Amino acid sequence: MTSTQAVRERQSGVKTMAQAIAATLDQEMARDDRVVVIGEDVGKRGGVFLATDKLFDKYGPDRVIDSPLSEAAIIGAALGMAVYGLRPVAEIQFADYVFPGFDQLVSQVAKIRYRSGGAFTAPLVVRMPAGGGVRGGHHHSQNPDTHFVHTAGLKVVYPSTPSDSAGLLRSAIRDEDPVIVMEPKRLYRSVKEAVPEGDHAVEIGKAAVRREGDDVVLVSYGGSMAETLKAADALTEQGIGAHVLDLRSLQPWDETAVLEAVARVGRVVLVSESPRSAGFMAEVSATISEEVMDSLLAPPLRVTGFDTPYPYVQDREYLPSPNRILKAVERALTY
Amino acid sequence: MTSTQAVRERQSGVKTMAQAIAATLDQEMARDDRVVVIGEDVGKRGGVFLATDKLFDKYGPDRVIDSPLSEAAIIGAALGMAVYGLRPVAEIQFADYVFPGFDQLVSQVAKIRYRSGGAFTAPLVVRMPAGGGVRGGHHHSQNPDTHFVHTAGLKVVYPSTPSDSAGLLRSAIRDEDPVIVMEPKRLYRSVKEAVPEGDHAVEIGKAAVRREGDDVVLVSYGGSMAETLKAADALTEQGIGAHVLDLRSLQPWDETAVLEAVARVGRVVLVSESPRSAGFMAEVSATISEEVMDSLLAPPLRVTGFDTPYPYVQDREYLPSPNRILKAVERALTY
Amino acid sequence: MIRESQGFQPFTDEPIRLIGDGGEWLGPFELDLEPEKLKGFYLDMLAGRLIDDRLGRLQRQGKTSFVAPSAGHEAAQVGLAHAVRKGHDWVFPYYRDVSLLLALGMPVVEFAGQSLGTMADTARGRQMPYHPGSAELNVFTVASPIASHVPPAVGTALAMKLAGRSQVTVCSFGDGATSEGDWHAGVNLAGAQGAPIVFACQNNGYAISVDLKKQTGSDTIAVKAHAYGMPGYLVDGMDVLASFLVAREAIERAREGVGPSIVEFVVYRYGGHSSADDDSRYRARQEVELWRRRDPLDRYRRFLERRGLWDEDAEQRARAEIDAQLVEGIRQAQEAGTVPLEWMFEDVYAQMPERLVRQREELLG
Amino acid sequence: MIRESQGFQPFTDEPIRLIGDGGEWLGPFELDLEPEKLKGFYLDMLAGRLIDDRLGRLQRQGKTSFVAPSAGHEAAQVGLAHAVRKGHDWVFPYYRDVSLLLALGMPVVEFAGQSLGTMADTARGRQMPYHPGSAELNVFTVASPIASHVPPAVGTALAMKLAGRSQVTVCSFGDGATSEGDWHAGVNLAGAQGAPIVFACQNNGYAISVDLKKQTGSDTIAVKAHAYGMPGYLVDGMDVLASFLVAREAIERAREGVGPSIVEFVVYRYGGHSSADDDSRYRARQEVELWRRRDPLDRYRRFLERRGLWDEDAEQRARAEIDAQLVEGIRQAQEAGTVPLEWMFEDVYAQMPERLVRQREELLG
Ligand SMILES: Cc1ncc(C[n+]2csc(CCOP(=O)(O)OP(=O)(O)O)c2C)c(N)n1
Ligand SMILES: Cc1ncc(C[n+]2csc(CCOP(=O)(O)OP(=O)(O)O)c2C)c(N)n1
Ligand SMILES: [Mg+2]
Ligand SMILES: [Mg+2]
Repeated sequence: MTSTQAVRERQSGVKTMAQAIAATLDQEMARDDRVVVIGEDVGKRGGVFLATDKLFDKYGPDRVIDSPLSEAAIIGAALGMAVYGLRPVAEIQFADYVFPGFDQLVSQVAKIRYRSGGAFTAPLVVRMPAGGGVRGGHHHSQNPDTHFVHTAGLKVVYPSTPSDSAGLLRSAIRDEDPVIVMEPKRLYRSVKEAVPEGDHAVEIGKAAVRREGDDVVLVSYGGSMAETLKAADALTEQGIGAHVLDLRSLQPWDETAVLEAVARVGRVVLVSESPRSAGFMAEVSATISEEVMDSLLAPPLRVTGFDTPYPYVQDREYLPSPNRILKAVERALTY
Repeated sequence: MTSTQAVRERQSGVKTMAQAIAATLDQEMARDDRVVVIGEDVGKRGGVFLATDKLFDKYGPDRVIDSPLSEAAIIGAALGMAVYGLRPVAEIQFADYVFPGFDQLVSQVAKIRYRSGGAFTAPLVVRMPAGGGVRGGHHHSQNPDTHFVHTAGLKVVYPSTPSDSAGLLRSAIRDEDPVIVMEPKRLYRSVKEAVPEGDHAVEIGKAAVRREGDDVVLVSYGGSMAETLKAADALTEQGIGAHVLDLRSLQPWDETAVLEAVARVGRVVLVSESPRSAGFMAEVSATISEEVMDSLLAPPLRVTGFDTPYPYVQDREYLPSPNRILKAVERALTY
Repeated sequence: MIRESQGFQPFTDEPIRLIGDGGEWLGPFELDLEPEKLKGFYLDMLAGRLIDDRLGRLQRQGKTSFVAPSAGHEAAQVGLAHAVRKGHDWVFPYYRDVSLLLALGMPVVEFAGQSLGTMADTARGRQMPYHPGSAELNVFTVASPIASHVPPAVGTALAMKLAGRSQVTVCSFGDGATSEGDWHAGVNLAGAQGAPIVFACQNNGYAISVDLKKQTGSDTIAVKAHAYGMPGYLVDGMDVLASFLVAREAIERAREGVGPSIVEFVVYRYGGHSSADDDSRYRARQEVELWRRRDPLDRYRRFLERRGLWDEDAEQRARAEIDAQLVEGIRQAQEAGTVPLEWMFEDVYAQMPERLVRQREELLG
Repeated sequence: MIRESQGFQPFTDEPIRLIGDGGEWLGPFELDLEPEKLKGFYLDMLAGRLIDDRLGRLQRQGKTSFVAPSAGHEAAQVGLAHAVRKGHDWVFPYYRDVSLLLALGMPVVEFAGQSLGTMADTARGRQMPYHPGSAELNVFTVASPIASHVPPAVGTALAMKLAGRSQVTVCSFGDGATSEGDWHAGVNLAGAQGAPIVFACQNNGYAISVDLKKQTGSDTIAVKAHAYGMPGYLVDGMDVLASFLVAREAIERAREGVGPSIVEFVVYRYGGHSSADDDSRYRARQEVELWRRRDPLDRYRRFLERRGLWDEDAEQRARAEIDAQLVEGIRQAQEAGTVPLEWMFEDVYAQMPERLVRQREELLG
């Protein structure tokens, strides 16, 4: 990119996802001095994906805290700060590394409001780059979203665009409850778009319609939106209209948008890169059956990551590809 | 109980679930000196539920290891012992406390075979009392089975009777892969039955038919089997035949048994005390839709724990009751 | 060993002790505390001892499901409570801290209400007994998973650095807790950040049945402070004055910004681990008897008597008065009424999500 | 400081050092090692240094996805490797241990095959580069989650106590790893059980960008051993002889049943954290240059030269020979061919479950 182009893009608010996140954090920290950032390498390093770039210089070591190498310390300290009255945004360097801090999330963060009868609350955010496609092998590619969705007390969002990353992060920071913000790391730098300036917020729990269509509903979120949209475009070329929903939030998820679309269209393919077995899309499938079974012309079909640890050599093949999505659509259409 | 009655029961092999577990551990340790036990208070104390009663006296501190208070140490050490060639059986004092050791399970135990290309394996067992109904509040009542089912590389079993507890534990100890053995703690001492002696093993992955019937299929496992059978008996009295399946294994689960029954009967109610959202029964529901939708006369309906942290005062009301199961059956029958 | 008040040495070989077996003052400095304060320690210890009895009775009657007795731990807990600036500092207790909580000012009706799960429970009946909390007192609600409160405690201390209100966090736990990864993660973060926090360990030599030798390779808990670059004080936790003065020094040190520390209180629990435990499986009766001889109440009563501050008469009156308060608090808690069924669905989130509204309907409708 | 070989002191203020800046021997005892052994150390360090270059080139060409350079760590790793009984003891390495693994005898083609994910990878292409293992060498397969290998390492050591074959486990990690809860859980268990294990920390002062001051409140890692009742040795990890001799003593101590220990090797990494890092964001060039002056290869080369065991000629020959071996190993690894797609579904369980058979079908069919 030439430098004039870069300047023009910056002025017009055109940003990658990583830039949109850093900018949102900056704006929220400027707006509200209760907002603090904590994580590994979030300080001088600006985060290994630069999602906290320049915050350290601007806000100093008390508000941009380079933690020791411990996810339990990060999440637990964020909880303590939130209980005290701050609005911490914790970064887990890779979603795969949330597990050493999983007890803090499940036993403390998710339950503090409940167990204290509302006396203490956890208005905090835990951001984490997630998902595959970066040749990282199974400890840099996993998608633990289902574990969070299954944990009462947590909210979970999973944007797929720079704008939604900014808008959902802002909503998460301002939310009264703990929100897990999953970020599809393979899209961090690959897409740019104009991100609305100012108080742009995206409501947690609302899906976005990415394509309109009457033949099949495609439901996806996060990293897999890219492949889902490719599949939808291929279908358009074949004259098949796909109604594409980007869930954006997984807990709560937009049941209304999904059920209405499925009731209307009768065929649905659910796309997620999380492992299949007891994965989040099983919940969507079960809910569809429970609520609108009579409208179904074909069973809800899942295209997901496989029930293996995330592979290395087959990094791309693990992910739901446009091809696998199209095969499922075909099965749904010809059922 | 009079002491003669007690002696008679012991001789005939009548045991509570906790006794059946202790006896199986004893037999396996006697049979194979690679079998070792590790956990908190498993030594002199014999486990807080006495599931390791008397093992310490018999096998000593090197084979019955009282660990420090750390589930990461327990599960991690079990993995190391398994990799070395032993057959460790780890005890987590309550399933709620598996989370500090969750990283060891997910990152190490579940993936060692895969990431080493089979060079290292993890033939180990992690036992844990799980589930509610004991007035323990949310940190002594949870049912984290879904988290394990969603983790590729783990097997998960969840017996509901003393005999199955013995038989599945034996199979788990002899299995080449890591097996999570969940034990419904509220049934530990409440039921007694004759437990087959000798090499009695129950195959992992096979459901048991607990009642035959043609009107509705009830699928459950673990602690909720008690309520499910009560509901089935109430249905019988009303002249409604319930086909009751006790899954016993959750990963792998007996898809054949479930799909055959559902295809034949057309109506199914899925009962589990795990939280609803993205819980294990969502997987069963989604699979049923995918495989036998055309045979369904009503959607697969779920009766589960609620999407709250496990409560204290409402300890019993949280659990799927016969009443809630019957309401779901009615909905299925009148759909 | 001890230079002066405000000058206790960390890492001593023997626990810091200020009251002798006969109640004599052992300190190398003058004790500078008002008689009322001195008597207050005793009254608070007595309340801790007596409430266990009362709640134990309820438990045996099936009216509550669980008790975690603090008998033997009272001096450490009461000393610690008096070292805290109540309602200003934050306290992260664990389930055995009933004496601590009462001494901090938690009303009996609240503690009992929590144990009974009635409407007197400010936490709305959400947890098993001995798991209270108080927003008013800055007392974080107890959680069962051992040591899981340690990283959050450090989080409040980090927040205090930003807030600049000269507050301190005190985090309390047992010896077994120090083996958990979360304990280490939290204490290490505090050390790295110089957070204003005191880690207060009640070392009673057991985690349920597991004795300290099987728990860790170190001889004391205090010595673990070396790993975090902080001082570790070893205190006789059955000596209320040593407990109070060392805790106060550690807390004020943190308040002044000097840094965090670990205080190990050497104690013993007389009873089983909880009402569910059978301690005869793992420890000899003689051991229990031996420790009972160092009883913190007896020893401190001798101290007070030597100073003319206490006698049998005062004892009888205090016991009667405290017990009456306990009985009255428990009565109020019992009569507060039952927590409604539908509360099960509240406080999961700030706003009840649709899904929970439907689930509530499913159960009630 | 040092009494004699087999008598190093734990908890020294300064790192144990046996070779001076000019290559002079500083030890207070006679060095009792064969010339071939002494030269072997150097050759192994050279191999470690050179393989990073070679794999770095492949990475820049896009042929491999990641490199975690060990330049600056070679002495610690090679010293440690030589202290191990190869194929008898167990080793739990971390991703920066390439010099350790080559010195333990891992063939270049295996290491390179793992990095390239070809058929030369004994682990079947399952992990990102720098994550090898070897059943033959008792080298546990590297896992990315920091410190997650520590509890399993202790598990093997506990198993060894039962097996009675006089084995020892060595567990290797960086300074940052010591902050993880799993690290503490594992080390504490070893201390409590007296397991035959040595915890070997390569302290390079950084965990990616986080320096030791932000990592922990303690001045050294060695001192953390106090928390577990074990000795902690502080060693100059850029001195291969000190590294070897102290590691050997710690390992033999464990073998004899005396107990576990921590050995801290003070090192520095010259390169970025990995091929994905930009270290100019968090450290000054001068700092890197300062540490380079203590280069473990240069210093040890002077030691060998003083003893007449090395010269420029030997250097040239060794470099050429090693580099040729590396080139050949890498070539073999590259030419071994591609891992088949369907291997993605294997080794999840001993037997492929139905569900995975169907999923394989879904992808391939
Ligand atoms: C994470 C976790 N693991 C296990 C338990 C079960 N448990 C409850 S109390 C206890 C022992 C605690 O001992 P210690 O910390 O010494 O405190 P004490 O009870 O002796 O005061 C155990 C193992 C738990 N509550 N949490
Ligand atoms: C549990 C976990 N959290 C975070 C990371 C990301 N990460 C990879 S290496 C590293 C730093 C490790 O530093 P150190 O232990 O000092 O080893 P060094 O790289 O300096 O040799 C981090 C934070 C990880 N791999 N695992
Ligand atoms: Mg204790
Ligand atoms: Mg380092």
